[in-house]
Amino acid sequence: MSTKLPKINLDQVVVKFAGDSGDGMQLTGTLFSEISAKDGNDLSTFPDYPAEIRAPHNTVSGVSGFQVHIGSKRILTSGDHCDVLVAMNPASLKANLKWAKMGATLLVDADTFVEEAINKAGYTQNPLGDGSLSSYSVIDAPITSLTRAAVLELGLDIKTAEKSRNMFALGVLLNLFNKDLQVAAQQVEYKFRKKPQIGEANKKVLEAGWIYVENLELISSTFHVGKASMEPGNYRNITGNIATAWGLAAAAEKAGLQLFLGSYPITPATDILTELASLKSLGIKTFQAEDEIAGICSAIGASLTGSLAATSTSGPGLALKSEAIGLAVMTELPLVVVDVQRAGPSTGMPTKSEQGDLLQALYGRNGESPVVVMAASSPVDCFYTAFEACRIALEHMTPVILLSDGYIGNGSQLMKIPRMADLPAIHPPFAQPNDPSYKPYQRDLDTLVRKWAVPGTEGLRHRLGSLEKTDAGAASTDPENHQRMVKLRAQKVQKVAGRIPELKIEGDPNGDLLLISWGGTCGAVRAAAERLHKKGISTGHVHFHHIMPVPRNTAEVLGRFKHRMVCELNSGQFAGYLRMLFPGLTYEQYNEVTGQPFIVENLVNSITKIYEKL
Amino acid sequence: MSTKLPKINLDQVVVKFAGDSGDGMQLTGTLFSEISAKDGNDLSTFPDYPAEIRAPHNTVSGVSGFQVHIGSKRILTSGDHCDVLVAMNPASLKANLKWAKMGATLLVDADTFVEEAINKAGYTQNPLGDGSLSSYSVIDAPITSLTRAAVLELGLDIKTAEKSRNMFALGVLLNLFNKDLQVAAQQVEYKFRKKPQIGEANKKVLEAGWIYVENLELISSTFHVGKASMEPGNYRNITGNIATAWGLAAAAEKAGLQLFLGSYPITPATDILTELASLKSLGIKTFQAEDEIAGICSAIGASLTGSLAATSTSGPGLALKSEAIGLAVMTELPLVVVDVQRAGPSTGMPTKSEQGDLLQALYGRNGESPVVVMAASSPVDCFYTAFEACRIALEHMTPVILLSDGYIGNGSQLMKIPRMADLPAIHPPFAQPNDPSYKPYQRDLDTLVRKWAVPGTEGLRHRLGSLEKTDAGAASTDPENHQRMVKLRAQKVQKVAGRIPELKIEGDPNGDLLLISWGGTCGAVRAAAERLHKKGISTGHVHFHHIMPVPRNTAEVLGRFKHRMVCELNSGQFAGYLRMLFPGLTYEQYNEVTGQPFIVENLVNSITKIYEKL
Amino acid sequence: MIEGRIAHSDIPLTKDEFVSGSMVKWCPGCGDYSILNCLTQAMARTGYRKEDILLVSGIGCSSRIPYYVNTYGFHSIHGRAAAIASGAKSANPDLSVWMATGDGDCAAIGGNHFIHILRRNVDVNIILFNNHIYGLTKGQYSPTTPMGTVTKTSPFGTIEQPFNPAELALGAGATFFARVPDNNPKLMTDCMEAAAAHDGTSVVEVLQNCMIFANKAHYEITARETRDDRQLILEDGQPMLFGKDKQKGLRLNGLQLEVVEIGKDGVRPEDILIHDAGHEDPIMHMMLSRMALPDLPVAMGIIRSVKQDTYDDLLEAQINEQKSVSKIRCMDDLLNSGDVFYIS
Amino acid sequence: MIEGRIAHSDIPLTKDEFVSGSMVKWCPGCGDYSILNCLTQAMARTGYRKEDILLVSGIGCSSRIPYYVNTYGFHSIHGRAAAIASGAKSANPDLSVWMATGDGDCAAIGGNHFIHILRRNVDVNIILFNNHIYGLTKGQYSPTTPMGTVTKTSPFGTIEQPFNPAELALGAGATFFARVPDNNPKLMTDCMEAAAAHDGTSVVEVLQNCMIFANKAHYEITARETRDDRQLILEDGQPMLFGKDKQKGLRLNGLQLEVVEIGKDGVRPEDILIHDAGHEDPIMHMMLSRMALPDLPVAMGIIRSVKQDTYDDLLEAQINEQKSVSKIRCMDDLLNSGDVFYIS
Ligand SMILES: Cc1ncc(C[n+]2csc(CCOP(=O)(O)OP(=O)(O)O)c2C)c(N)n1
Ligand SMILES: Cc1ncc(C[n+]2csc(CCOP(=O)(O)OP(=O)(O)O)c2C)c(N)n1
Ligand code: SF4
Ligand code: SF4
Ligand SMILES: [Mg+2]
Ligand SMILES: [Mg+2]
Repeated sequence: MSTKLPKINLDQVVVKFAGDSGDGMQLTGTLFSEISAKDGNDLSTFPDYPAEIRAPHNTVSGVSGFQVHIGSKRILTSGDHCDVLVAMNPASLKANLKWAKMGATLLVDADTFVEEAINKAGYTQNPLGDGSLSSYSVIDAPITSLTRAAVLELGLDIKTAEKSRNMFALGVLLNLFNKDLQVAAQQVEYKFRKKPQIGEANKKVLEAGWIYVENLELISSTFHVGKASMEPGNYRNITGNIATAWGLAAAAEKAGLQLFLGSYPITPATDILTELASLKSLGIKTFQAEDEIAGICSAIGASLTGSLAATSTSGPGLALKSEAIGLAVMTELPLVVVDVQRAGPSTGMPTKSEQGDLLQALYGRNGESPVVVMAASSPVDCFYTAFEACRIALEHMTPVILLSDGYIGNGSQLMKIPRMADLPAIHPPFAQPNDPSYKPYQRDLDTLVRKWAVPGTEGLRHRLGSLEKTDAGAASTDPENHQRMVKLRAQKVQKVAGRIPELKIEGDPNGDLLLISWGGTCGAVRAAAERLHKKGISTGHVHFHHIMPVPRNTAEVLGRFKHRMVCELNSGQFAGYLRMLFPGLTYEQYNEVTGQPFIVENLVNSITKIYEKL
Repeated sequence: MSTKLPKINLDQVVVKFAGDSGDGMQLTGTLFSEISAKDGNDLSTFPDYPAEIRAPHNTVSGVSGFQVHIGSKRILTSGDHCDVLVAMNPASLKANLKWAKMGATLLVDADTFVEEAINKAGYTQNPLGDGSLSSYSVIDAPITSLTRAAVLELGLDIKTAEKSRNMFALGVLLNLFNKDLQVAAQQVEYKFRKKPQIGEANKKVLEAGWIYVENLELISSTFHVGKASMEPGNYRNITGNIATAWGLAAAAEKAGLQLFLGSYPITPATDILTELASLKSLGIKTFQAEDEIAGICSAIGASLTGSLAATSTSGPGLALKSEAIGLAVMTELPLVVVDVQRAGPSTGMPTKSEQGDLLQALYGRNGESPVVVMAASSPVDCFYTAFEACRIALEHMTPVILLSDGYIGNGSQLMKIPRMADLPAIHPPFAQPNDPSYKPYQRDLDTLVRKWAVPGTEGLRHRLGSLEKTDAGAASTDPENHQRMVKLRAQKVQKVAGRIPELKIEGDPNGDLLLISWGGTCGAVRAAAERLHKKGISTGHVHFHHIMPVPRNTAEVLGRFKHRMVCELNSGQFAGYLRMLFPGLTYEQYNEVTGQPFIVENLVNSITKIYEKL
Repeated sequence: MIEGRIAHSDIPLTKDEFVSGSMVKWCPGCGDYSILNCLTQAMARTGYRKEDILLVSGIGCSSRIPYYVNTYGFHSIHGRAAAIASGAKSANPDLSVWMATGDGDCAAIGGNHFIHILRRNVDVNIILFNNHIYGLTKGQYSPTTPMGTVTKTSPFGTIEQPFNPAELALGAGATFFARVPDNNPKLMTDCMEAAAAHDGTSVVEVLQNCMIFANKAHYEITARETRDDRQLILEDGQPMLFGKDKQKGLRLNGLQLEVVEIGKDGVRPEDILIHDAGHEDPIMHMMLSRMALPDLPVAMGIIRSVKQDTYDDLLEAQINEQKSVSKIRCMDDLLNSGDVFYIS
Repeated sequence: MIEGRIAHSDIPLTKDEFVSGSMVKWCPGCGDYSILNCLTQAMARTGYRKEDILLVSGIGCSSRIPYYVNTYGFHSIHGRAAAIASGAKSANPDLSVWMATGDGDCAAIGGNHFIHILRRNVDVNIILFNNHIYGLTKGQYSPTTPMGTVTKTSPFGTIEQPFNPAELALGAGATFFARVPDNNPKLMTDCMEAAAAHDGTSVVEVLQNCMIFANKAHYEITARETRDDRQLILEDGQPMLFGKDKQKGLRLNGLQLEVVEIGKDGVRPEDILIHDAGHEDPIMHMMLSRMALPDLPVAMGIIRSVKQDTYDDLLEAQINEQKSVSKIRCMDDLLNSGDVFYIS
C-alpha cells in the first residue's frame, strides 16, 4: 500500500508517545515496541508517568509518556531526544517538545487544540497556528473525529469510542515506519482478547490511522528501520520488574526450592509482587504483608523454614527493613532484598528514578552488618542478576541486596529467551539429618558458610537468634567471640568475591579515561564511552554488577587508566565508596539528581568538559 | 583510727566491684565514686552488667561489675586493669581476675567459697586454698557472716540482712582508701532515706566493714589518693545519659521552647526517657510511644507544632527510625535523634558498648538525605553535645543525629555545674506572622536555612510534606527543581561547618603520628597519645565531636602529620569516611569490636607495633 | 479539652475559605471530592481560626487532601499520620488536629499507630477514607478488601479476612466512631462536626468509592435506589428505624439484633431499640458495628461517642501538678539539686 | 489444616524431652518458669515430632523461652515474631509453629503484626506473657499497664488506658483466645493443648507475674485465697459457675452480665448462662473478655474457639488449584509463554 512514498532507511529511531494519563499511552508504546520487535528491531523503552492515578485532565502535570528506542543496531538506552513525538493534546506537546529533535516529526490530535485545553496547557496561543512549530514536521490529524467516524458503525457510546484514539496514532506511526498492519492488528486483538468488542473497535481505529497516512499529502517519505543483527532465537519484550520476578522464580526452580516473596506494595517495585502473585501454578507463594517490616520478616520466617525467600521494595521500604536485614545478617539466613530505587529522600518523587540508595544498601543497619550488594544493569539483566542474587544468597547463606531502579524496572528490552537447562545449578548447603557434629555456626573452612538445618530435619534441633552467638549457637557476650564473629561475618561476604566474574573493560583497555558505572545507567554510560572514544578521547568503560564485594580485579582495572570518572544518578555515592575501598587513586565524578535517566549527549558533553580541564 | 597503718600515696587507683546481679554492685560502686568525689578525687566510672535482669545465681554469666577510676590527676577513662578487685562470690573472681593487675588487692567474701559455688563458677578447686592467688594480696573476709552479725540486734530476716553485704565491702574499701566514714554514713543514709530501717542496717554493716580493716593484721598499709586539682566550684557526679537528658532540657529552656521527647525504651538509652519523664515540673513532655517509629514520628509532630523535639534510642531503634528521619530531612524540621550505641549487629549484645552505628547515622536512609551528625566524647560532654545538637537543629532547621554509647551513657564523671546564664543563646528562625512574602522553602541566603512557621501563626498557613517541593511548597517532579533541592539540602548541612569550633590538636601539633578518635573513646585515645609521646613517638591527638560536617580545618590538621591512625570500636567506619572526604591522605586503623571499651595499655602496645612497621 | 483552649475566629468562616485553591489531582468521579467538600464545611462550622487547624495525613490518594485545605497541613509518610498527629496534639494542645488516612495507610502499615492513638485517646479527628483498595499504588488489595476479591495482587481472589474498622477501633478502646457513605454529604459533615466536638480520638470512616480500581465496592450499601433499606442511620436517643418510611427497625433477640417491621407481627414502635451512642459499655456499639447485609442494614452515623479523659489533657494536668509541687522550677534548680559538693 | 499434615512422633513423648537443658536465666520466682513448664508439657501432648515444632519469639524476658525448649527455635527481634511466624507457617505448613511474646513485644512494637496475624488466621499458637511491664528493659510501663501505675517511665502514674488483649484480639477477628493465670498449670497446659489443636491463630494470654518490676500485678485476680471468687473458669458447653462451691454464676440481664447465686433470689441452675466458645458471633465472647473486678469475676480458660479457614490452608489450596488448571508448569513454560517471536 504505502509503496508510493519513498522509504528512508534509519539505523535507529526514538519515538515518544505522550498524552493525558487516561489516553492509553503506555499501551500504545508497548504495542509499538512489540510490533517493532517482531519486525526484527532491537529496542529499549522508558515509561514516564505522573504520580497521580488520573492527574488533572489536559494539564502538564497530568501528562503520561512512553518512549521507545528502536534500531537495527544494538540499542543501549531508551534514547535521548526523539525523532517522532506523538502528542495527544496541547499539554503533551507543551511538556515534551523540549525532548523532540530539531526537525522531528510531530503527530498531534488537532481536535484537542481548542481554547480551553490550550490555555490549561499553559500556552497563550495555539501552537499549531502561530508558526512556533515551523522547524518541525507537523502532522496535525483530527484524531478524535476520525476515531469517532471509524467506529461509528459499531454503535459505541462516544466515551468508549474515544478511548481508542491512541490506536489511530499507532496506526499512523506503524505506516510511517513501514510496519506490517496485519501483525499489528493481531497484536491488538490479542491484547483485547477478553473484551472482543473493544478489540474490534481498536482494530478499526488502528486501520483508520494507517489509511490516513496513505492518503496524506503532508508526508513525503516513510522510514524504515532494518532488522538488528541479533543472535537468532526466540525473543520476548520484557520489563525489568517482570524479569526480576522471573529471575527469582527461575532460581527457586533451579535450587529445587519453593519461592516465597513477602512484600508490601510500593512504586516502582509493586510489579514484582504482582507478577509473582500470578504465578501460583509454579508453587510460588506471595505474602502481601501489612507493611515492609512484615514483608521482610515473613520472608525471614520462610527462609528459616527452607524456602528461597525474597522481599521487594523501593527506598522508603528498604529503610523500614533495615533492622530486620540485621536479623538475617546475624542468623546468616539466605534472603534476597530487591530495592527498585526511586528518587528520594523520603517519599521524594515516587515515579521518578534515581540511584540514591547505594549507601543505604551498604550501611543502613546498626552495628557491623555486612551483606552482599548487587545491581542490575538493564531490564533483561534484571533476570540474570536476580537469579545470581539468589544463587549467592543460598550458597553463601547471606542476605543479598539487589538494586534495581524505576528506569530499568519499568523499562523494557528484548530478551533472548534462555533455556532453564543452561542456567547454572544452585546447591544450598543443607545440613545432613542427624549429623552428630552439627553446630549452627560451624563454617565451611573455605567459604566460611554455615550449614542450613531446616526445621523438620531430624536430629538437628537448634535455636537461632539476634543475639551474638558462639559457634554452638549459645548467646554470648564474650569479647573475643564477638570480635571473631564480626570478622567472620565480614569475611564470609568478602569470600563471595572468589566466585563472581572479573570486571571487563569495554572500549580502550588502558587508555586515558575510564568511565565507571553501576546499576541502570550501564547503557547510557557505555554509549557515552563509545562516543567519547570516537571523539578522540581514549576511553574505556567498566560497569559494576557487584558492589559488595567488588570483583577481584577491581584495583588492577581502576589503576590501568590515567583518569577515572564515576557517573551516577546521585550525588556521588559509588565514587565515595571507591575512595574508601581503593584510596590510592583519584576519582572524578559526573552526577545528576534529577529523577531522569542520563541523556547520552549530556554525558558526552559534560564529561568532555571535565576531561579537558584535568 | 586507721592511723596505725602506713599510708601510701597514689595519684590514681582503679577499683572494680564485682558480684552477682542481685548483690548491689552498681550501688556500691556509685557510693564509692560519690564519696571519693566528695573527697576531691576526679573520677570516671563504668558499669558492666549482664543482659538478664537476675542472671543465674553464682554463674559467670550472672556477674555484674562496676569499675571506678579515681585520681588526684585528671581522669580520662574508667581505667584498664584494677588495683583493687572486690569479688562477692567465686564467679565474680573467676570472671574478673584477668582484669586485676599483678599484685592487686583482692577483697573476697570467704563465706561464699563453698563447693557448689566454686563448681558453678567453673573452678575445679577452691582458688583461695590452692595457691593460685599467691601473686595478689588477698583479703578473704567472711563477709556474709560478719554482715549477719552486724545487724543481729536489728532483728532483720536473714535475706534482708544479707542484702547489705555490699556495704561491708564498701566499708573495707573506704578504710583502705582513708575515706571519711562519716561522709560515707551520711551518703548511705541519703540513699535509703525512703526506707530508714534498711538504711540503718546498711550503715551498721558499713561500719563493720570499716572496723574490720582496723583489726586486720593482713593489711600492711592503706592508700591515699589526693585531691585532684580541679577548677573550684560546685560539682556533681553524672552519667552520660542523665547529662544528655539535661542537655536537651537546658537547650529547651535557653530557646524558650517546650521540650518534647518521643521515645521507646531500649538499652542502653532508656535512662534518657526515664530522666526526662521525671522532669515534668520543667514543662517537659515525654511520650512513650508504641515503637521507635512512633517515637520519632511523635517528635516530628511536636517539632512541626513548635517544640524542641527529640527522640532517643539505640542502634536497632535508629534503624527503625530511618524512614522518618528522611521525612524530617525533606520537611527541614528541627529534630534531635540520640543514638546511645550498643554492640551489634541486630540485637547483638545489648548491654555492651560499640561505635558501630556511625555509617548508619550518616547514610542509613533512602535517597540523598543529609543530616548533621555529632558525637559526645564523655559522660559530661553528653550535656554540652546534647545542648549543641539542639542549638544546631533549631537554628539550622535540620535533624541532628547525636551519637553516644553505652560506655559513656552509663558511665559517670564529675561535672562542674554550669550556670544556665553562661550557656549560649538559641535563636530559632521563626517566621513573622502575616509575612506576605513567606514561602515554606525560601532560605536565608547565607545559611540556606528556611523559616519555621509554626501552626497557629497568623497568615502563614502552608503544607509541608515528604514529596519533593518547590520553594513555594508545591509538590514538584521538575528535574531541575529536584537537582537544586538535593544540592541545597546538602549545602545547608555543610554550612553548619561555618559555626562549629575548629579541631584542636592535643600533644604534638605536627609530629609523626596523629591519633584520631570520635565519640566515647576520646579519653582512652588521649591517654594513649600521651603515653606514646612519653615513649618517644611524637604523637598528637585529634578528636571529632562533629562528624557531619567535619570542622573547617580538618584537611589542614590531618595533613600536618606524617601518619594518621584512626582508633575506633568498630571495623573502621570513621577511617573509611575520612578516606571518602579527604582521599589525598593515607589512614592507618586500630579497631576493636569486642563490646568493651579500649584498654589504654592495649592501645599503646598495638599502635606502637603498627607504627614501627610503617 | 479545656473550654476555649483552641481560639475561635472573630468572624464566622465559610466553607470556601477552607479551600486552598491548589489544583485537585484526584480522578474524575472519585469519592474523595465529596470528602473534601464535607471536611472544609465541617471545619468552617467548628468556628476555629484557620491558623489553629492542622491537618496531618499519610500517603495515598486520600492523604493528598491537606494540599487542598486552607489550614496548616502535613503530608507525611505512609502509615505514620496517627503517630505524628499524636505528637502534634500532645505537644501543642492549642491546635485543632485532624488526620486523613486511607484504608491501607491506616489499617495496613499504620495499624499499630491507629490502635494506639485510640487507646490513648489523644484528641485528634481521624477521617478514614475506606475504599477497600490501595488507590495510589494502582489497585492492590487492602486490609479492608472483602475476602475473595480479585485485585492486582490477588489475581485468584484474596484469602484474607478483612478488618471491620469499627470493630477494630472498638476493640482498641475507641471513644468515638462514626461511619458514613461518600454520597451522603449532610450526614458526613454532621459526623465530622461531631468528631471535632468530641474530646479524644474520633474516627469518621467514609465508605469511599475508588472509580478506577475498586469501583462500586460499596455499591450494595450506598446505591441511591436501595440505600434506605440497606443503611440504618443512627441518631442518638432515637429509635433505630430505617427503610423508606422508617417502618423497619432493630430489636434485640437475646444477643442478636434482628430486623422487625412496625405493625407486622405485633411489633410496636416502643419495641424498637433506642440508640445510645454515649453508653460506656461498647457491647451494643460492637453489635451495631458488625451489622452487615443481607440480613441486617449497615449502621451509619455516630456509633459510639463516650466521654473519657484525653491523653493530652492528662499530660497537661500532670505537668501543671508537678509545676505546683516540685522544687525544681528551672534548669539551674535541677543542675544544683541532689548530691552537689563544692571542690575548692 | 489437612489432617496428618504435621508428622506425629512414633513413640509417645514426655515433657522432659522438650526441655533443652540450657541454663534458664529468669529471675528466681518469675512467672515465666511456670509457663515453660506448661508449654513443654503441652508440646509433648500434641504428639508431634520435636523436629516438626518451631518456636518463634521476639525480644523480652519472655522471648528467651526458645532457648529452653528442645525444638527448633528462633529468638528474633523486638515485636516481629508474629510476622516471622506467619511467614514460617505459610511457607512451610508441615511445621507446628508456636510463638512466645510479651505484652510489650506483642502489643506495643508488635501490635500491628499481632492484629494482622489474627485477621489472616495463620495457624500459629501464640503464648502471650502479660506481666503489665517491660521486664527485660527494667520496668517501663507497657500497653497493658493499668491507668495510673507508677513505673520507671511514669513516675507520676501512667495517663494511658491499657489494652485488654482479649478485646483487641476479638476486634481484630481472633478465632481462638484463652486467658490463664500463671499459677494454674493445669488450666494453662489444657489451654495450650487446645490452642495447638485449633486450626488458625490461637492466643493464650498468661497473666504472668514479674517479681522484680511489677510484683503482684495480677494478685487481686490470682491470689490463691481469693481466686475461686475472682476467676470464672470457662468450660465449653458448661454453665458459667464459680466460687468455692460453684454456687455463683453468670446471668444475662439485657446486654449486661451479672453475678447471681444459685438458690438466692430464686436463681436456679438452669438460669446460668452456658459457655459456647464455638459460637461464631463474638459478642458474648467480648462480654466475657471485658469482665473485671470488683463487680464481675475475670474470665479464664478458652473464651473463644471458632472454626474458620486458615490463611495457610487457603494459600495451599489456591496453589493446588492453579497447578491443576494452569498451562504454566515450569519456568521454561513461563519463559516461552505469551508473546514470543523468533528472530533469525
Ligand atoms: C513506606 C512506604 N511503603 C509503601 C508506599 C507505597 N504506597 C503509597 S500509598 C499506598 C497505599 C495507598 O492505599 P490507601 O492508604 O488505602 O490510600 P488510597 O490511595 O486508597 O486513598 C502505598 C502502599 C509508600 N509510599 N511508602
Ligand atoms: C527495636 C527494639 N526496640 C526496643 C528494644 C528493647 N526492648 C527489649 S525487650 C523490650 C520490652 C520487653 O517487654 P515485654 O515484651 O513485655 O517482655 P518481658 O520482658 O516483660 O517479658 C524492649 C523495649 C529492642 N530490643 N529492640
Ligand atoms: S485511584 Fe481511586 S482513590 Fe485514587 S484518585 Fe483515582 S478514583 Fe480516587
Ligand atoms: S524481670 Fe520480671 S519478667 Fe523478667 S525474668 Fe525477672 S521476674 Fe521475670
Ligand atoms: Mg484505599
Ligand atoms: Mg512484659
